[in-house]
Amino acid sequence: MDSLLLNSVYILMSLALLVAFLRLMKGPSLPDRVVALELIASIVVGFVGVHAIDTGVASLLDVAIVIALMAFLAAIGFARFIERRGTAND
Amino acid sequence: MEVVMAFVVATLFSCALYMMMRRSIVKLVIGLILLSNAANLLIFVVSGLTRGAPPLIIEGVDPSPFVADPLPQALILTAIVISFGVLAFAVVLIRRAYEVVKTDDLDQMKDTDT
Amino acid sequence: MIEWIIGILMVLGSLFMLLAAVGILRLPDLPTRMHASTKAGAMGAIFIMTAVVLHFSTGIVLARALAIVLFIIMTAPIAAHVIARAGYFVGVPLWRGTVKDELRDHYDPISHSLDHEELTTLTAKQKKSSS
Amino acid sequence: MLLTVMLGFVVAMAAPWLVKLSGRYSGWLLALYPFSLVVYFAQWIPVIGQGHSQLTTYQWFPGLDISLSLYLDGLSLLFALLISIIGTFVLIYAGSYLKGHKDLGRFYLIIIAFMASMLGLVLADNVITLFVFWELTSITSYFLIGFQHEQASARKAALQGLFVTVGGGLCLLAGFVLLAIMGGSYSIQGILSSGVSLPEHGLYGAALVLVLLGAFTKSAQFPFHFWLPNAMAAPTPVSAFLHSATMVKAGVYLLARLNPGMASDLWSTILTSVGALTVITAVVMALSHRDMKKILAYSTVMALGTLVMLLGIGTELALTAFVVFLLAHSLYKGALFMLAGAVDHAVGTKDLSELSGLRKAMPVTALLMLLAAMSLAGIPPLFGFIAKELLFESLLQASVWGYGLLLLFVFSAILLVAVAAALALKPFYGQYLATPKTPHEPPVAELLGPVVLIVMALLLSLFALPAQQWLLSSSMLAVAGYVPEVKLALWHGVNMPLMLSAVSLVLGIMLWTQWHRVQPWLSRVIAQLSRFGPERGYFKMMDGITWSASWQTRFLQNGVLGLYMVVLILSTFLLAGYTFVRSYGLHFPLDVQDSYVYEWVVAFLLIVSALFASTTRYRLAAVAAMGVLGFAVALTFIHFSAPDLGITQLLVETLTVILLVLVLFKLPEFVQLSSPWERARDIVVALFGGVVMLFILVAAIDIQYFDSISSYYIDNSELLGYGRNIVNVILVDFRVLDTLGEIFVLALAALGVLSMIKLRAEDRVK
Amino acid sequence: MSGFFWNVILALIWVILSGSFSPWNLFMGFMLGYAVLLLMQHRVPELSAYSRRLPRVILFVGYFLKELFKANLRVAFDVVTPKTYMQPGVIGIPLSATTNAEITMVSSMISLTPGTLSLDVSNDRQVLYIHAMFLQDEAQLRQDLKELERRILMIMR
Amino acid sequence: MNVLAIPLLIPLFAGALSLALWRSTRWQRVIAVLATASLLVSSIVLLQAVLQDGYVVLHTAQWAAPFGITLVADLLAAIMVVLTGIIAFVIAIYSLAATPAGHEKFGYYPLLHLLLAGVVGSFITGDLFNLFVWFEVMLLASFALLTLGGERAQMEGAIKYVTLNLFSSAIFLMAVGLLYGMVGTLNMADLAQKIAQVEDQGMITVVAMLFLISFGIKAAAFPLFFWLPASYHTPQVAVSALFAGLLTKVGVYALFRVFTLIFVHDVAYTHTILLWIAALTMLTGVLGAAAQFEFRRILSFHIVSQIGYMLLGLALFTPLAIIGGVFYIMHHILVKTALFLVSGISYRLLGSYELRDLGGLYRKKPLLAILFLIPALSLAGIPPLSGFFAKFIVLRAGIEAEAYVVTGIALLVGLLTMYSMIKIWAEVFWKATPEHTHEQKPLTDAVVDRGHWPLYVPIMILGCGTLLIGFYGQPIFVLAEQAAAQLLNPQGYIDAVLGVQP
Amino acid sequence: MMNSNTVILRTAAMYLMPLQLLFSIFLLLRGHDEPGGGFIGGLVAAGAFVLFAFSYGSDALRSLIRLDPRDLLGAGLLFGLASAIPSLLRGEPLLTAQWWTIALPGDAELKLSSPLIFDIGVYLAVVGTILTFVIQLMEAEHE
Ligand code: NA
Ligand code: NA
Repeated sequence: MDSLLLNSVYILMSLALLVAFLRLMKGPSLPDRVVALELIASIVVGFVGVHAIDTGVASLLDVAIVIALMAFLAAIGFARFIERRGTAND
Repeated sequence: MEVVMAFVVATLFSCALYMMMRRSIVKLVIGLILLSNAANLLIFVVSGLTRGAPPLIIEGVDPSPFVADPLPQALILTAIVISFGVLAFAVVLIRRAYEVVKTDDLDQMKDTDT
Repeated sequence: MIEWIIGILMVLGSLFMLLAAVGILRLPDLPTRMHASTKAGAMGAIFIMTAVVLHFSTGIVLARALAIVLFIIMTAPIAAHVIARAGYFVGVPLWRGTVKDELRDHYDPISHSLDHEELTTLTAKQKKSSS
Repeated sequence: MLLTVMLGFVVAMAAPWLVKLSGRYSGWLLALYPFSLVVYFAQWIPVIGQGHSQLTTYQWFPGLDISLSLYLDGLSLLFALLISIIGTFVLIYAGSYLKGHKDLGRFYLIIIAFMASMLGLVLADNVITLFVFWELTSITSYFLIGFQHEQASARKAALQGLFVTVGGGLCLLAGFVLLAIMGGSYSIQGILSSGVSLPEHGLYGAALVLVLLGAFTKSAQFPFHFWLPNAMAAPTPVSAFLHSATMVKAGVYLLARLNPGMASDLWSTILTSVGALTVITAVVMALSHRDMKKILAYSTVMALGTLVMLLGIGTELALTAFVVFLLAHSLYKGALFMLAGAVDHAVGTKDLSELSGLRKAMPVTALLMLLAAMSLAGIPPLFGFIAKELLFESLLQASVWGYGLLLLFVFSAILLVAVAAALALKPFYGQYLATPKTPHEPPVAELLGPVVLIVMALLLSLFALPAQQWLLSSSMLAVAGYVPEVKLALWHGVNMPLMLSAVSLVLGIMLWTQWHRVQPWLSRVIAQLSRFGPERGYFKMMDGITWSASWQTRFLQNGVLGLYMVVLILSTFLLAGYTFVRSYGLHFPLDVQDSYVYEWVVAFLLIVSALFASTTRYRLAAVAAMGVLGFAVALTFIHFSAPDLGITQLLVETLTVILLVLVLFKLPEFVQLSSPWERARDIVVALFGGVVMLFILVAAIDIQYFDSISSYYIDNSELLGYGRNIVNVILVDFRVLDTLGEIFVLALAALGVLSMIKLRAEDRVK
Repeated sequence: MSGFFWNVILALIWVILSGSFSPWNLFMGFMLGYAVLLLMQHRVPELSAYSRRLPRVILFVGYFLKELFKANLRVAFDVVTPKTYMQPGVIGIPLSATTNAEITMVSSMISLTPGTLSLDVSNDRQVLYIHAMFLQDEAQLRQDLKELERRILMIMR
Repeated sequence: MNVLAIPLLIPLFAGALSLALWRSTRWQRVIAVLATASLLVSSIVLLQAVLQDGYVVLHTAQWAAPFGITLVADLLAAIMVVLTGIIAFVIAIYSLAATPAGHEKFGYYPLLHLLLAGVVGSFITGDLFNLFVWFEVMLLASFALLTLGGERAQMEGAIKYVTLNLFSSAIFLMAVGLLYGMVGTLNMADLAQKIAQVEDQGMITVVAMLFLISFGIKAAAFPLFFWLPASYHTPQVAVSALFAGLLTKVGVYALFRVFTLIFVHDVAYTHTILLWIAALTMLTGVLGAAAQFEFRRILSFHIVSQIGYMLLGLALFTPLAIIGGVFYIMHHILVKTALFLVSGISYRLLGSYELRDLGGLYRKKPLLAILFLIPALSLAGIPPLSGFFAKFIVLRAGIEAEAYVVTGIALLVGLLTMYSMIKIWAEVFWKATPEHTHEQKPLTDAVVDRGHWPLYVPIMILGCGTLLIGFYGQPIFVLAEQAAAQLLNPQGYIDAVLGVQP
Repeated sequence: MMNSNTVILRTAAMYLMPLQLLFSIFLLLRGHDEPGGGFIGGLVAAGAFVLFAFSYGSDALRSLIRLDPRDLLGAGLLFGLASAIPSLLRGEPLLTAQWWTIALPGDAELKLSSPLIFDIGVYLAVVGTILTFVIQLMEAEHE
């Protein structure tokens, strides 16, 4: 795989990570942060996919499966907290 | 890259220490999480970083000697799980402490010392 | 040829992810941000997984990639739903350019119960049962 | 011989039971033990008197050169006899004195154990064995002094005695070890006969000071004298025993025992001056008190000072005087204590100012008291007189100290006569004063001891020369290392010592006539002076311990976790950092060549998320940031070839967020608690820790002394472990024990959580 | 669901019989099983719905991907361009879906379609409240969403 | 070979079984007594085997060292295991009468067993990372035991205990990682062998300092001990006793292990630091105790101070000093456990640990008084009890090594120790029972009354132990001597683990 | 009481949980050769139960699994220890791996091993632990 291409893909996704994290820092409400966290999880899935292509290690995809299947639990936990606590800024 | 990661480890470590000196028990717990992450990363970094060669043997192929060192990975895995257990205990502890002491200020919790 | 397709797919995927990220950064309120993140994130993952399948072109990888896409499609909207709902109910403010809010009068901010009947009847019922 | 000592402990153990069994005759029954000792040791007199000695050794702790070796020579025989004779009568006396007391059994237990310990002390040849018995006498006397333990004063006095003697004892122990190193042996005889000149050894000074501290505290030398009078809180039989022949003489015994090897100019100087100071202090104090037992106690202190001083002077005459005075004092002091106790017992007070005219009711007591006091005052024909004569004579000869000491002693003799008169005359003559109890003659058991002791004092002075031949000269041999030529006799003709005696007698009687004026005046003066006295020092020291203890506790163990962490972090990284700079230098190989931009980005994300988590005002934002951190760590793991770690990290991370969210639900929001100063301090400390860690880590990255053992795992994972995921094979096969431990950790965490949530303190209240 | 169940059983039997566990073989078994079920559907009425569903699913996936891509671009356009075109708002859509599974499916698909986001279902499950990004033409939006729901219900029922 | 595995397997099995049988506290009690008794027996068998062969080595899962985890017992380890067995057994018996029903219901016995497993594992493992794992097992069991009951003081104490110990664990983990990064192995014998070949020891010493700190925290050395006085007096007394006797010794043991086996190349530096740590530990601990007026707090501070003596033995690093350290550990485990158990009985009788509320027990409970005096005087170093000889050996070693200042401190500390013990004696036993104490109801309702013998018998056993060491100490001394000889000759250990190359 | 469990979440959970559980067993079984194993599998399974608990409540989870988490824990630990027993019975060092191949009819064979038993123990212990955490914390919320 062309390394320039791969690198630019990596860089795009890294940028995405940073931008998403910026939202997480800015908030302003907790749901905003959670949305950012969810997005970061998705980006990590992409990262893993590209990485699998980069290294030729298909087993890495299992990591992506786990994220795809499990990462949303955190969001559910946050949502549950927000609803029960009744405030979006905590 | 190891040196870059060393800076990461040091930052995580500093943050962990800082949070462990706070008076709020919740911050203390965050400090504990940071601390275990720092320790795990330290082991990972100090035993050398290898790109793109996980310690998996492909069926029917002789193992490559250039795969990443599997031993520290096993150690870190153990450490991650252990610190997860410890952390779970710690968070419930602070919750219970808050329940009985009615404050999350650690400076209000010095009856047992003085 | 296939290399090129893979490359394009990867770039598209990563662009979608960046798009999602920029979206949540730039868009003005929680629901609109979620529009960007949920879809574009999923879209990006789909593109990249397609690239992965083409790159490895084995059955196992296909199965795995399919699983990934399927799981994302299953979980992302659920997560989006619970967060959006929670955010709405606890009063995360909507953008001032919001043109319409049909839900406003249909939910009870205390019990988070929600009905398309008039809320007044609901609260009346509640008052009755509580007294 | 060992049996004599061990039997004592057995009898002691059995004592409570025997007391129950024998009822009111328990004193007589138990006295059989010391009495049989008297018989046993008396048998040795002919042998030992010839200048022979007997060493028996039993193995105890050969690894530490500790043996139960007992050494019988003139000195130890003299002491053994005193202990067993006085012990016999003390036990009989106690049976009467404490008749019907509910703790009589325990009392006998302790006092017999004390007796046996004392016996062991004087017989021991091994320094450590000696020390064992030494400490045993301290601890048993603690229990004796604190016998009336429900009174705070008794507890306090007991603690004081124990603290001083054990403190000295510990010095002694160190001194013994030094002595053993110097002499190459843990046997006293071995040290003394090692041929090494101890005073010329480099450790001599330290050893001397340490041993003297031990001896002085035990023998109540100035400035440690204060504990002894306070120890009068004990029942009288105890005082009689403790202060006549035993406990307090242990220090003197030790000095005498070591005299042949340890004597030097330094030794002389210290002993003489400390002894003299003790004497003068004690005499003045004795005169200032009205309580009979206190008076006796101070006179004991004075006697001890005298003995120490005589050892210090160290001339032939002085050493002879030492042995004689030792014996004389034991006899009369034992008698005096028992008599004072008997009076107290009979009339209910021992305050001299309340006692008068008891002669009619208690004639025998009065007579005995008079005789014993005569011995105390050094009036012929009692043995005390011979001692006093020798004392003056040796002082007259002492070249070093000249007449200063003599003057001092004449002065103290005057005071002593006054004291003796006060004891013997004040209670019995003059107008009868009403007392709490109707005075009556004490029972036989309480008078038997004084009678025998006074008779002995008489006989010894009348038959001084035979006594010297049988017993005393062999004691002198032990103390001096040679047999002194001095011949003991009651009558030496009119000479200077006699003159001095006479003078002191006359002046003493005169002083006594003014006792009712002098005593209160002195008492007031002493009260003023004692604000600066050593006892004050003791209390100051105790307060100091408590104060510094609580200060230290407030300072160190202050309960503030943040400060604990500060101390811990600083200790860790000052130590590590210093060691790093000291042994490795300040290298910092900054090699970042081999890295990609996106790796930098992930690293940056790690750093930023950690910083954000540590600074955000919103706790859930911190949790979310921890989530991002977890993802970034997972990404790092995945990127650097650790998929299993990546997966685990992701899952653990997700579950951690869930746990935090569940828990934080019940907790309050973040508030700023610490002051800006505290935050600044913590930032500096945390940064310091991080920087040191950074240096160490970077250095370690650069170092690889040996190849990792991992190639073995890589080669054999599939071959021998039948698995292609090497990490998993390590986890479940190569290092399965780690993993086993790990699931137990999880189970324990679960149990802990379960109990914390379910088991409520409230439930217990219900 | 029994049709799918039988299909899986048949695929597994195929795998066991052929002795190869590879995914391709499993897929093969699945296809063959589907063919067998297709043959049997006239005799066994319970299976009829199953065999018809497969082509509908494939059609739906195609439709969905198209919608997804199309609307994504619209959102993207609004995100990357400085000017804001959107007119967001919350509207209630009456539901034709009745079972839990149907409602969940519909709401999920709506969430996945760009420009719309399911917020919640009313307690009586009659109305689905959604947040829409482009309410310029609300009627058209409602129509599109009903079309989506119709297609979903077609494969679910 | 498996004599080495049995003492580890017994508590592990007992713990798992007790946990699985969580519905029946009666079975758990039966298992507790049986398991600890068999632990004791198996530990003695192990000691026997070690005495016979010098070292007992077990390569778990049949992987040769240094690739698998090797369990290894030298004499010190075997001695520690035997002591664990003794303490386990007496605590199990004591617990029968002292454990509140709620505690039994919520995992007291499994926690007890697993704590023991962690302790035994720490003693017999020959692998540095495995040591970390057993430390964590022990630590979490102790966390849970510490908080069992959920009272306010327990929570406050536990937060400090947990935080500071986790800091220690993290430092330990990092140090293991650094060492692995540099030397590439985890087996302690292998590490020792390889480190000996390293020329520039600089970084090794740095890592050694991290181990020193980490184990120093576990051992409660100065100035790292804060967690101990903050927490040890808060849990149920059998737990306190178990902690007091065993837990800190594991830290001491670990220090002994690594600073005799692995980090012995810069002794002049490392052990000098240890020496001053030891001295300050003794001093601060004993002063801390002097400021306390609560039974268990006094005892807790004394643990700190006694740890100083043990470290002194290691720091002086002469044969006699090491003997002294080992001897001290043996003595202290018995004595300190006994004292805590006594405090539990006095609490049971009078409902308080505060000295001002206690009193009169000398008259009421003479047996208890004796059972207190033996360990208390032993702790104070009064001859001929075990503590005297322990102290004497260290003292003699100190003087022979010409470490006069530290030895002087040790002596002073001895005096102050006696002061504390006497304070307790005077207040709890001699003083008359205070009036207001009678108004307090003893807090016995939560404890199922199973008679008093389970409370007294353990203390008697421990008391006999200390008397035995005192009066018949030579065999114990010889044992310590042999253990010290092994410690000072690490090559034997290395050969035993790695197999001697022909 | 707040109505925070929605139809949508509940229904999704009903479909997702079996998937996750299945996947967890998959991870467990093939962990010896590919990424996965007892821990990872156990964590995924625990996640599945957490999802269920969040959707239906902790009581529903309790009645779903019927066992107390402590039973799972105890079973997990005993499984883990049980993998040590065969080696002891055969007189080999503690925890030595044992491999048994059971021939099935036809060419197929079933490979069983003590590491697998151990991994199952790990799986159960992890599930039991996390269930304990979550159930306890959720039950404590109501106080
Ligand atoms: Na390295
Ligand atoms: Na390296």
